[in-house]
Amino acid sequence: MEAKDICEILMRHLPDAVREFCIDTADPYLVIEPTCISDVAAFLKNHPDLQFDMLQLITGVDRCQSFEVVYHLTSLRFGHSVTLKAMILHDRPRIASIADIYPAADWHERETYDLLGIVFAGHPDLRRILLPDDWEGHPLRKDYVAPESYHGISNAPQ
Amino acid sequence: MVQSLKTDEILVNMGPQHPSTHGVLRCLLKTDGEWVREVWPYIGYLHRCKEKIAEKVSYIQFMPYTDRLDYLASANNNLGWAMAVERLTSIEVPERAVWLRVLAAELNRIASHLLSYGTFGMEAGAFTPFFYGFRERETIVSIFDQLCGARLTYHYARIGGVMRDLSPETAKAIRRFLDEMDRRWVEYNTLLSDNEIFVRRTANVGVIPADLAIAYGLTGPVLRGSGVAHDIRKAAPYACYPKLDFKVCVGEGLKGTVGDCWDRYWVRMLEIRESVKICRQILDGLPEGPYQAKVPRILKVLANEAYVRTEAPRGELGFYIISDGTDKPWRCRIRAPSFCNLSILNRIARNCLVADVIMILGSIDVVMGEVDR
Amino acid sequence: MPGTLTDIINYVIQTALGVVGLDYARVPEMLRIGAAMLIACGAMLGYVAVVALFFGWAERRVAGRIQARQGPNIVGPFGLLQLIADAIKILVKEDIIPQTAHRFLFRLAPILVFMGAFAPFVVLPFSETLVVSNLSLGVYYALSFAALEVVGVIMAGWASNNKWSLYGGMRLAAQMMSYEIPMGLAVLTVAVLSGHLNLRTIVLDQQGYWIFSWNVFRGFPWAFLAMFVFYLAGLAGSKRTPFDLPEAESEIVAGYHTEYSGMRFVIFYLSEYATMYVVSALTAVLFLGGWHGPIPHVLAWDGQVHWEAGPVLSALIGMVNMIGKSFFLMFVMLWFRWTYPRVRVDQIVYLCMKVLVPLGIICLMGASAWALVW
Amino acid sequence: MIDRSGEQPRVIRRLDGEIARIQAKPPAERTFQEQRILSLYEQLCEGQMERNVLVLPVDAVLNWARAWSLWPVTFGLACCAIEMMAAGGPKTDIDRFGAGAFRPSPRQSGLMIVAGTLTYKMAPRLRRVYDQMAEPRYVIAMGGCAIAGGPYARHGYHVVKGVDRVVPVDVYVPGCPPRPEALLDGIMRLQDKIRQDTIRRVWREGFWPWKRKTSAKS
Repeated sequence: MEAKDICEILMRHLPDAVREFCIDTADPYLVIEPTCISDVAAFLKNHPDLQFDMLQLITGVDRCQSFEVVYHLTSLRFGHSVTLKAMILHDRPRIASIADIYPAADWHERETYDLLGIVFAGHPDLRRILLPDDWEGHPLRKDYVAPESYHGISNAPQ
Repeated sequence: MVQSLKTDEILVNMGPQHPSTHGVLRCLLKTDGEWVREVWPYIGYLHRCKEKIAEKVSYIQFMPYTDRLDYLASANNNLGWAMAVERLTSIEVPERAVWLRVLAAELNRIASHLLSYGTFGMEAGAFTPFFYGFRERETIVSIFDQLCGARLTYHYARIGGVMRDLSPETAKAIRRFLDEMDRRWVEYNTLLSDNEIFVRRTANVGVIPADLAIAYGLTGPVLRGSGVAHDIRKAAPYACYPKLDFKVCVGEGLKGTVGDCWDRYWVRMLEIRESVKICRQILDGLPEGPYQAKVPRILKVLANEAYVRTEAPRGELGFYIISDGTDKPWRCRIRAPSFCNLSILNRIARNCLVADVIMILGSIDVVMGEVDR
Repeated sequence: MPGTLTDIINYVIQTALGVVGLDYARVPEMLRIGAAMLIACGAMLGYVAVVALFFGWAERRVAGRIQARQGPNIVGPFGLLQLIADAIKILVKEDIIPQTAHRFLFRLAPILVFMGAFAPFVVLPFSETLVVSNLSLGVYYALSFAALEVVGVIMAGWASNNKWSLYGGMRLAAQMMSYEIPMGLAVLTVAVLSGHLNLRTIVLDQQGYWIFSWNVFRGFPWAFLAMFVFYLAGLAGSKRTPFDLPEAESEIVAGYHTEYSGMRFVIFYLSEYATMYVVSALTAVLFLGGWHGPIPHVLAWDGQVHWEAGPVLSALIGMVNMIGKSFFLMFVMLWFRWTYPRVRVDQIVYLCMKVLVPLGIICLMGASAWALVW
Repeated sequence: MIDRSGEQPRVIRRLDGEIARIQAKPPAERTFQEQRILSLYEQLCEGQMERNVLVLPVDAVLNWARAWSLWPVTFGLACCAIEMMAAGGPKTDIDRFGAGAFRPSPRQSGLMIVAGTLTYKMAPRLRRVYDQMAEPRYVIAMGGCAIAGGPYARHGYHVVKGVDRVVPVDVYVPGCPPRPEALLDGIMRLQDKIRQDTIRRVWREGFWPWKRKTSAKS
């Protein structure tokens, strides 16, 4: 099934959720309302014609004014994929967690939180995953400056 | 009397320096005697800031960093990155280069699975498979040495082609190796696969049901070990895979339940044989022609985005690149198969023995360079 | 009836002192026995050290050959000095006692382990005359002292105050519970067949023209089965793969000796080989005819070994046979180690309790019936 | 490796006046004997005379044993660990040199091959493993990352730019990753270094390791 058909099904059932369907990139994507991400994910997973059973990836993107959270879903059964995007505000980076729908989202959301500081509301265990717990800042933000030193170890290159 | 004895669960740290955590993984075990009640993996001890670096260096410069993602399968990572960038820039890759890349990727898959065979045996307590695996791996590595001059971080696939052409001597060496591999494969099975102790250690241990595997986003041999015939080489064919004849190996529960450690191990062993088959076909059907397309020195990519996935030895390796018109990506996200595969550890390694945790970890076969990126 | 090693030593001392004109007989008997015992034990201690060092080297060489590589071959001829270098280095290495460890038990544990590994050597007969102490309850003595080693290991595991060490100790405790019983049953089988607990007498009973007088064939099939039971249980007792759970490297780091360094670690390391040797030698003595060779003895022209015709020759031949058999059985242990994976903790208990114990009981009952019938 | 400055054998102190007298003379006016005394004195100060009959055999035996019995701790961090394993593999078997007995416990090993990238999250653990090792202990920094951060030196916010910021390093083996042969060479360089060691160091720096000055840069 093509991305266009998926979009149509989604628009038919959850008309408020889809904000835009973008096809001018190499991989077309759906822009959805950040508030409905849980509904969309649950719908895509459970709809008999779609059955997106696998979450491949959650990506956070820092667009300076806003954050994008990108979800890549695929269906092993039908072999089709879809890309969802949710735009959230830069000063209030918050979106609902889908870890209860896709267990795979658990670590992806933790990583996105760790590296970009996007808070996933409702996540069971939202802690830093890659960096140490006492690390300051979120490195993948565009305005991130690497620390001078960490616990007395200088960070300056030789 | 027995009831009045108070027992306590103890928390044990396994790693980051532990002989069998495949590098620097730390697992916190909650144990009740020999029984492990729960396992919490802690990662990040090898977080090398790959995604940040991708934003700071150009598309061409990032290629060596992909070598060091899953350092046991550099050629597969190179292939993934090259394909992702080519998809964004619409560079046409010569046919010969495509085949050569796949050849390198499949050889690397054999090398990676051989190492996994060895370390898995080592975790079961048998040291010799490790050295046998390394012996054949050494042959592959010397072939790569001839092919591109590196032993581990190949940097062979380049954007728009490959680094060097395949010389007839190297082709002959590969053929020799493939013939030898057929013989060795039988030897490996005699040594480990059919060993009664090994089977008892791995069969019915760490069973991952198919639906759970899919829900946790597992891919590669871990998913196929659970009986799901999902291989991106078949499901979404890329490069020259449609022209090649091979089959997707799945776990059938030969020694126990479908999806146990032995099945995952066995899928890897079968894949070695399939890869040998693929390599032979590539050597037979290698088209003539140039091996590198013309690529500008400074590769500027228009604002675009693409998610390209390939089948690395450990599963689906995806590169999600968002470009912004400069020569550097705006954002590059790497879907590392080991990262997703490891996330299931907490779910399946419950109420088993300490020794089983090691086997489960070994059968998932993580590479920390990829998990932590 | 020839004397034992202590008698020989006494005789040598007496002769030597006689040459310079002193009468050794005037020294009190207790002192004489004590001196002879000390010298004999010293010789044994030397032998243990040599065997342990040699097998430390052989282990790595055999491992090398099995694993398609070389093993140590640069330090000295065939790398024979490798273990000397290792020993010197580790003896002068810093000896660490962790701050949170129980200092007394931490120090005591290696000593106990070494005692357990060394004590059985005292009753091992090398030939008809070469045995330090000809105890009438030799087997019993050897087995009970071998169990002392376990106490040391558990002590080490507990005193280290390291969780992995504790695991190693507890694993061995569980392991010992299971392998000691089949081991005892297998020994009893032989005891019933030969009617003795004295190791020297057990071997003397196995004298004959060829290998068919060895217990393993003479008591067929019971002793034959019992040999495998004994050897497997002994393998578990000496903590060797596939039963090396207490020091399982890939699971519990280094097990009970995780926190040990320097000299104390060497004691554990060498004790392991000493225990292996004890198990191998006991197997040889109990089942494989001890010092009797597979070919007819040169001094046995009428079926009986005439040791008095050449006491030194007889002792030498016996020693070669005995050491050869023990070394072969030790080599099999190395072979196992570098071939097999490790069993799990529940599997070893299963194997010992549900497979070896019934087998041992069958052997014992069969042998008893055998002894009753004949 | 051995700092010999700031120290004089007792004999020399008694000769101090004499030496000062000779040194005060212009070189042309010194007799042959005075010249000889002066050169002996210089040799003493440089510590060459320390290699005397008593120390030399002990040094020789200990250094021989230490050089040929480097037990590495199983400590692989990243890519280089694979090449470290390959160095122990059938082709370049470091067990031939007695350096193949990989010990799982740091207590029993004397060599830490830091093979791979060290991150800030890992740095305290590395230091702890090093602290747990028994003296004498040696460190080989294997690969570009361990030496100076390697390819991550510039943008790697989470990468320690060289393990020598955490533990003292004896030998650096460059490469990304170094070939097993290069690691072998590194081990041989370490052996050379060990051979120059002397037990005098123990007398000078104190017998107890915790009283010694360790030279960690951190």
